[in-house]
Amino acid sequence: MLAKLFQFHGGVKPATHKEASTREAIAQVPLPGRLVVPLHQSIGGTPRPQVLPGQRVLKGERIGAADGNVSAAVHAPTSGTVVAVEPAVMAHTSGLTTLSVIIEPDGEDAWIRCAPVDYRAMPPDELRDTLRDAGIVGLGGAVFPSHLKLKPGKGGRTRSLILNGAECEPFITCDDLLMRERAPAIIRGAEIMAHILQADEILVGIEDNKPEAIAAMEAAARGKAQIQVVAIPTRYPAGGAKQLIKVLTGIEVPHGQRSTDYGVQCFNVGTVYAIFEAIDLGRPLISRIVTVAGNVARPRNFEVLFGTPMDHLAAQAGPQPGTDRYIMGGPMMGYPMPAFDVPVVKATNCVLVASPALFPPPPPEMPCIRCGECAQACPADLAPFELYWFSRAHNFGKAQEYHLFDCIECGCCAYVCPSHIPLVDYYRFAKTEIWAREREKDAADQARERFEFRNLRQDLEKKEKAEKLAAKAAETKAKLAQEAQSGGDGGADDPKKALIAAALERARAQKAQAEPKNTDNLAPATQAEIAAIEARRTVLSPHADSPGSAGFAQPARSPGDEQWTANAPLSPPDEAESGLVRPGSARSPEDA
Amino acid sequence: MTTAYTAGRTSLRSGIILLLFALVFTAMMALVFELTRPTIAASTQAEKMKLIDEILSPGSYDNPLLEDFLELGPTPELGLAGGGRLYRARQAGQPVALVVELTAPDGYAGRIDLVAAIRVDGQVSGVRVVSHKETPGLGDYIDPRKDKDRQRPWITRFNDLSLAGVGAGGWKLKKDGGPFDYHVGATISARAVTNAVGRALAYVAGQGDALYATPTPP
Amino acid sequence: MDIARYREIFWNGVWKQNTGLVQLLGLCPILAISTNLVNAVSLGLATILVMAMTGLVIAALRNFIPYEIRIPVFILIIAALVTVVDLAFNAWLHGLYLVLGIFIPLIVTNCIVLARVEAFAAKNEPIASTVDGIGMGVGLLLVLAVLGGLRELLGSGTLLTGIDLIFEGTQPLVLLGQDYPGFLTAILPPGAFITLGCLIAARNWLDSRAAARRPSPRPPQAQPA
Amino acid sequence: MITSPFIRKPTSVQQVMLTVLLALLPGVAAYVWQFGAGILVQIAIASLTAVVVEALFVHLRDKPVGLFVGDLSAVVTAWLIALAFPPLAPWWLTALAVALAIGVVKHLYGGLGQNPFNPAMAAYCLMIVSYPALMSQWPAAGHLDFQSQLQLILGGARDLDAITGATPLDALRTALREAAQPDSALHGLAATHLMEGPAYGWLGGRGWEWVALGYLAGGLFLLQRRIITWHIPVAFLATLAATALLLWGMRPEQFGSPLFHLASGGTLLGAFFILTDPVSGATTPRGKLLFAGGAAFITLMIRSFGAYPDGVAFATLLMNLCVPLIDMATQPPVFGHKKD
Amino acid sequence: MTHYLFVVLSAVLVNNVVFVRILGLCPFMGVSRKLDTAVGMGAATTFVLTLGCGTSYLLDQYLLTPLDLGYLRTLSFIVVIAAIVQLTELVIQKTSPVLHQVLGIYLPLITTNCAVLGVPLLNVALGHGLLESLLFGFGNSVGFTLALILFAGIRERLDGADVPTPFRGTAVAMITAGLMSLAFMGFAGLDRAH
Amino acid sequence: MLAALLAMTGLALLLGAALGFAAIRFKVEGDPLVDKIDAILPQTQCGQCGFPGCKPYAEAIAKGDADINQCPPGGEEGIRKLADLLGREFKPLNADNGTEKPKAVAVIDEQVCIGCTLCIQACPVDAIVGAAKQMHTVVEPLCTGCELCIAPCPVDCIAMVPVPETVETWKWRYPVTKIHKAA
Ligand SMILES: Cc1cc2nc3c(=O)[nH]c(=O)nc-3n(C[C@H](O)[C@H](O)[C@H](O)COP(=O)(O)O)c2cc1C
Ligand SMILES: Cc1cc2nc3c(=O)[nH]c(=O)nc-3n(C[C@H](O)[C@H](O)[C@H](O)COP(=O)(O)O)c2cc1C
Ligand SMILES: Cc1cc2nc3c(=O)[nH]c(=O)nc-3n(C[C@H](O)[C@H](O)[C@H](O)COP(=O)(O)O)c2cc1C
Ligand SMILES: Cc1cc2nc3c(=O)[nH]c(=O)nc-3n(C[C@H](O)[C@H](O)[C@H](O)CO)c2cc1C
Ligand code: SF4
Ligand code: SF4
Ligand code: SF4
Ligand code: SF4
Ligand code: FES
Repeated sequence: MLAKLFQFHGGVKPATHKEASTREAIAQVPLPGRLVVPLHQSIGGTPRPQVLPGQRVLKGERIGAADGNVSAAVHAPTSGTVVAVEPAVMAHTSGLTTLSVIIEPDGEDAWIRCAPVDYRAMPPDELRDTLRDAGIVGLGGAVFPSHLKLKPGKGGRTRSLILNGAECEPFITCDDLLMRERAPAIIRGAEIMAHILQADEILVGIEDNKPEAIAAMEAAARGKAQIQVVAIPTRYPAGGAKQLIKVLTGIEVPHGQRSTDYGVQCFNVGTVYAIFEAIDLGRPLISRIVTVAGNVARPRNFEVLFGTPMDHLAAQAGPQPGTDRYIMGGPMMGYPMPAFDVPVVKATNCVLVASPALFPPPPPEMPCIRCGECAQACPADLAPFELYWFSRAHNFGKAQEYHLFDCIECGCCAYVCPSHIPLVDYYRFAKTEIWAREREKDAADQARERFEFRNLRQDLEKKEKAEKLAAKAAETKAKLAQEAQSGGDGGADDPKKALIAAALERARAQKAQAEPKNTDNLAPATQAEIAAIEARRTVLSPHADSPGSAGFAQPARSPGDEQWTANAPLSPPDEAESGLVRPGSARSPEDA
Repeated sequence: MTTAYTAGRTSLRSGIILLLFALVFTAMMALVFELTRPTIAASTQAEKMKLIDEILSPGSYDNPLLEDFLELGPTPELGLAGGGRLYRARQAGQPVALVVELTAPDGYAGRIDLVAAIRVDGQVSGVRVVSHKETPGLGDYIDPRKDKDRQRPWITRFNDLSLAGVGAGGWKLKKDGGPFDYHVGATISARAVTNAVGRALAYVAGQGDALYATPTPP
Repeated sequence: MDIARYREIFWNGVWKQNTGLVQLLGLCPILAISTNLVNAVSLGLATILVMAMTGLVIAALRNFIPYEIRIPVFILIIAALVTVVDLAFNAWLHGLYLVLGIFIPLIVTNCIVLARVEAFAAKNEPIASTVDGIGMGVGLLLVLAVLGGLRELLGSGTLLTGIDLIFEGTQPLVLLGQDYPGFLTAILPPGAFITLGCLIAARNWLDSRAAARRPSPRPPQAQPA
Repeated sequence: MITSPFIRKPTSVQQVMLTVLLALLPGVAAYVWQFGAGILVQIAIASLTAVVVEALFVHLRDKPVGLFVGDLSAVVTAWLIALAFPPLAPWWLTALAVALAIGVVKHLYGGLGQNPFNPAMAAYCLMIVSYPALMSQWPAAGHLDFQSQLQLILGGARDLDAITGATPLDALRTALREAAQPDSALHGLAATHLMEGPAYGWLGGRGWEWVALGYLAGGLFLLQRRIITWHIPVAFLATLAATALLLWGMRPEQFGSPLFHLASGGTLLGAFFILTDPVSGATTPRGKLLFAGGAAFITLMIRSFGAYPDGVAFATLLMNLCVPLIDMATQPPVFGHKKD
Repeated sequence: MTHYLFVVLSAVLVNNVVFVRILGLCPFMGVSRKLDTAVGMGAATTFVLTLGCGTSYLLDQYLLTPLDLGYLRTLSFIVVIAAIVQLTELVIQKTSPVLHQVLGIYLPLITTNCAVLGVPLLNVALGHGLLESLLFGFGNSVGFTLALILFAGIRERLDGADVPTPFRGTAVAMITAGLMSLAFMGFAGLDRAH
Repeated sequence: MLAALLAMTGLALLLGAALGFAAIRFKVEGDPLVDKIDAILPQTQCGQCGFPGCKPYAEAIAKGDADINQCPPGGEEGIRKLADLLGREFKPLNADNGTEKPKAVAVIDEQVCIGCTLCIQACPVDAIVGAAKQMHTVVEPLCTGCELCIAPCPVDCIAMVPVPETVETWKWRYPVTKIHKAA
């Protein structure tokens, strides 16, 4: 029974450039001088470091423990000594650093004791924990912790487990080679996962330009009725999880929904292989297959330990002159690396050695002519030019209305755009801006809540104080009344008068206190506020300009910027302090 | 806007003030109206006379033209769907000419309102466009103020011609076999005006003396 | 002192808060009546008259008008004054009356009159309010004049058509020659919008040029690099 | 920093526009064959003006002149104006139209890609409103030699009465109107009869049907090169034909036949080259159908009842107005959101 | 029947208040920055204008004309309309606070939307009956709303355009309005059959 | 003339009655606009706008007493949103109120702090913990960066430290359009 194939909208067919790196088998990489293993290698919480500098570790020893459930452990890729646990530049376009464990290999490559697991005997929850602690994350690029994806959806069953062997990006062949060489292990891994997911069938989707891999997988799956290897038409991005699910099952999983709820789940074949190793061999995830291609003499696939510097890896393939940067991933979705020596991480499926000759800088960006090419190419059925139009204008609300977050950043739109617009950059820009705004909004909401709470608390405190005062006043009144009574002739008026006089006195004092400046007929409260603000500014500025705090407050001010300081003469600290009385806490004269 | 009408007292007070203002300013307007009424009536008359003077020489009659008129009901012959007026010019009591309001319904862009003066012998004394919607720059030469030919505006082509002079059925554009020329590219406007004037002449001729004889309605 | 203030108010109306170019109020008469210079200027003068009168009257009466019914009262006063002007034009400037037609009564709803009354006359003394009204009116007049002149010139190659209706015996100027094939759109509504758009842009451009030239008293904060 | 994708399909705006120009060539060839080489002069005048004005504005905006003039979009606009104008229009009319199209309608909005209105059609409308007389002088087929055409275009005196008349659309309108008059000689004659004069060919105006066929060929070429999609031409032509059929079926004596409408005026140029302007047109598939359908309906209304002989230009502008709303309302469902 | 249809159609398209009659320009320019406010303003104007045409017809027919008070027309119309606007405001404020916030400053300005006075005056000038007056008012306000919504759609899109600096904002909006009015000239003559 | 006066009197009375009735019938309280404005403000509560906190500023805007460009922490973005909400024209931040700065948090130098609690009283969001005579600490995620705690500190031990960028907060830059000729 051959499954009926479906089609996804859009897509493009760039030249694949895959032949060169499939000529030779997967090779091992000699141990580098040091391995830099970032702790943060997957979506979710950054694993907590488990080792200290100077400590010796064995291959496969856990060096970072999962931080919460949305996280995955990190392990030592080889045996050796931890030289440092410090921030190091990560394999990320930003060039930011992240806490990394730096290991100096001892060359012995000594494994910890591996404990295979009998998956049929172990309850699924424990299996998932095992996978988390083995550091298994998606190797298809998204590095999402796999144990989280291995939960059956509603109803506890899954219709189809899909193995993603499409590998649609040009240049990349790591999955191809993995399937050719280790098909039986992949099938074994798939069976484990089908067990966890309670899946009815396993579909292996492979683009029809990889006949060898298809043949190998079919051979390995022979006799297993549950498993079907399906050749799908070669069209980028057929390997996108949603697209592959659509092609194989016709199901469209919307953005932000779990595919298991739709009865399907999709894993990269590399992930499946890693799960096989973790369960059947008891080995955590410490290496992966990486394609080295591009501006190298012998493009090839390597089994690479995480933490291996990319230039060390590239050296194995015979780098050629003219290289200007490395790209992690393929030419459609890959990220340029900030340096040559960034480490290979779990997300590294390919190190594309780039040169201006191979990937020339794009022609100048022209305005969008709304030709609609991009919409015809978009596999997510979006209107990329509208997203671009609004992102460019910083109109993020509109961009979201046009489903910015359904964009999978596949790059098809930018690939076809006759105006050479870096469309995906605009989307990435817009997405990170929106996230930043959401964070700000959350922070603001929290601040509002806390501010209101504080005001409430202060009001309560004030009320209490007032009550106390009132009680005291009543006492005084009573006392005065008593005195009057005893004094006799003063009459009933006198104590009242005294009280009024006292109150007047207080009010006057308050007024004097609250009116440090000649701000005219405002309410006393407002005046106090204004004073507060005024004072705060005046005190702040000398701070900002004093050499001691210049390092903190803000970057050095330009010399031409006198006005700022001119506005803020030094003022005696006591005024400043009295000025700092905040409205809620406006001190009554009694306090002073 | 505030809606501070709630308190009955304020709202009453406001009402009274509003009323006062209304009264004072209405009084002012009424006063000015009474003051200007005669002048306005006079200048409206003058305006009308100015147009009529263009098509009928003021010296040719001696009666107060605007007071000697006939109310016409709907008259399809003149294109008047809602009726109009017809003024009579007389010299020493003798009929001199009729000033007819007429409409050409089939202009390029709709109705063309005209006024024509027709002498008692059936000759056209003059025609003017009162209002029209013809395309500016193309069809609007029917209005002499817009006609590029200041010396001899197109609309004066009809002057001193009569149905009889042109010949029965011959009151037409050159294009349609008549004597009247037109601007190329804007035949429709010219045709509409020409045909309307022709129909008016026929109507006046058909009615005969009755138009002069009927007394002015009160 | 007062002179300086009045000058400020006046300048505000003529340039800074120009009704046609900045506040975008009172657009209908501006656009509709600017088909030629004579009409435009006449309407401008009429508006100045109305604005000065309403400013004066309302500012003088402002203390008698309760806040909550101010809008109806303002409208009442404006409407009455406009009707008076309308009647006066009809009686004594009949030719002009025919030209300005429906638009004299519409000065009532000319947003700018009410807007100024509400924003200024209701809060200031009569003289200042009159100055403000005149300033706003002059601003409007200038826009009208430029707009009317441009449109007439482009549209028919002449200036001051219709002047004979006001001054007997005068003749319009034919500037671009008898053969000038008028750019008719200029006289039609699209031309009005487009020309006014260009005037607004010209004002923006002049303003930004002036701002760039003037060493601003408050240099903008130098952003930390 | 250069980011992904690192590879791009070899296409460019220039190539798109060049393809459009190529696609116009069959129509131009037919034009020259039927009406003489005067149109080439018009195209030259228009293109020259377009390049100069475009360069001027691009320079004023401080953008690279070579890049933006080289994108050829201004030349497309120029050619379309030249082809939509009467071929013997005086040179300044064409030049003024092109200058307004590029300078006002395109560059005041920021230039290429930003204009909400179709520059060529906006200029056409500006001109027919401003110079209705000049804009309705059309020559009959094969009437004039090149020399006199050149003189008419460049020269001053324009005694055109002898050689020009109304175009078929215009003439038919006039005739139909006359036929509606009870006292006219033509009264009661059907449009098909009115169209038997020498000004008419086997479909629409004599000679024009060949030009229309040229545009059709060019349009098919554009479809084949995937510069345009089928939606706009098909929706436009189908709606136009259907509406015309309806009117003609009801009162053949008052309305032109569907075939006549398809072959006359700006129909085919509009369907393939004008309404398909990507910048000012609708972008979604359903939106394109609505856009073109609406344009066809308005075109026919204007032709049959309106004040202007051809409605393609006004219909284009009117539908341009609706584009933001149409696009908003017809966004196709996004992947995964199809059911709701 | 067709006559009434023509009254409406002609008011909406052929003699559009904004583009042909040039009335109601201030709110047209002022409230067209965003589509949803445009819709709200259109709805409010439709309500006020239709109602205003009806009332002013009655006022004219049964008060001013019999008493020969033609010169009070402007005054009384505007006062009645101002009252209607204020009523509308109160009702909207109560029933739809959001709409009220959005329309906020513009609701009182409806009073000064000259279309609101101009259309009733045109009604008198054209000698419309009650039904015609109502339809004419309705047609004109629909025409106003249509113009406003189309304009707002384009202006929203223009937000992202790289318009030359002096033309940013209202200048280019004005030019857009000009081209829109040019487009509407295409409808010229469609009411001729009427 | 009498007719005119009578007619207008009648009209004025009628309308006055109708309006008066409606004003009572459709009375509304509360102002949802303030909350909408407040939701846009950054809640730094720093008072730079000239009002004691964001809510009072929101109220002032709603009433028309304050302009929309007075909140430096909200920056251009905030002004843009306010302009959008209120249908006003965007205008740049009023320099009198301060300038937009990168977000920073207060850090107390724990070596120097004498535990006077003055900063605790100043902090509008209770972001500082500590008790009298004990060292105080700023709870970083709660700190809005309002700088109100800096001035009261008698020993100047509080400094504002810009929040460092992490992979989570890193933003893609706006793609630079190289269309303009000028470099
Ligand atoms: C445009 C695009 C293309 C992708 N191509 C592939 C691919 O060819 N092969 C693959 O395994 N994953 C690909 N992915 C990643 C998949 O969407 C998905 O993350 C992965 O198959 C899930 O498996 P994992 O969790 O094991 O990584 C692609 C993603 C996108 C957005
Ligand atoms: C935009 C436009 C406006 C026109 N306006 C008028 C007009 O106002 N009056 C008119 O007679 N013809 C007008 N025409 C021309 C008519 O359609 C028709 O062609 C002409 O009347 C026929 O005249 P002919 O027989 O001299 O060619 C106009 C044509 C166009 C294109
Ligand atoms: C887009 C467009 C293209 C046009 N192309 C032609 C054409 O090829 N042939 C023609 O006769 N008129 C053409 N015209 C001119 C119009 O038809 C013109 O308005 C004329 O008055 C009516 O011409 P027609 O009716 O027969 O062609 C075109 C008009 C437009 C708007
Ligand atoms: C298929 C196609 C059709 C076009 N049609 C027009 C057109 O009708 N009018 C025009 O001015 N430009 C047209 N252009 C050119 C260009 O898109 C247009 O000038 C833009 O509006 C400029 O921003 C067209 C371009 C293409 C690719
Ligand atoms: S492909 Fe490029 S030019 Fe075409 S619509 Fe998309 S973004 Fe615009
Ligand atoms: S990058 Fe996003 S918008 Fe572009 S084609 Fe891919 S999914 Fe569509
Ligand atoms: S300036 Fe901004 S953040 Fe600070 S209190 Fe005012 S509104 Fe709040
Ligand atoms: S710790 Fe200081 S800067 Fe931070 S919120 Fe509190 S007072 Fe403001
Ligand atoms: S002047 Fe007409 S709406 Fe303002």
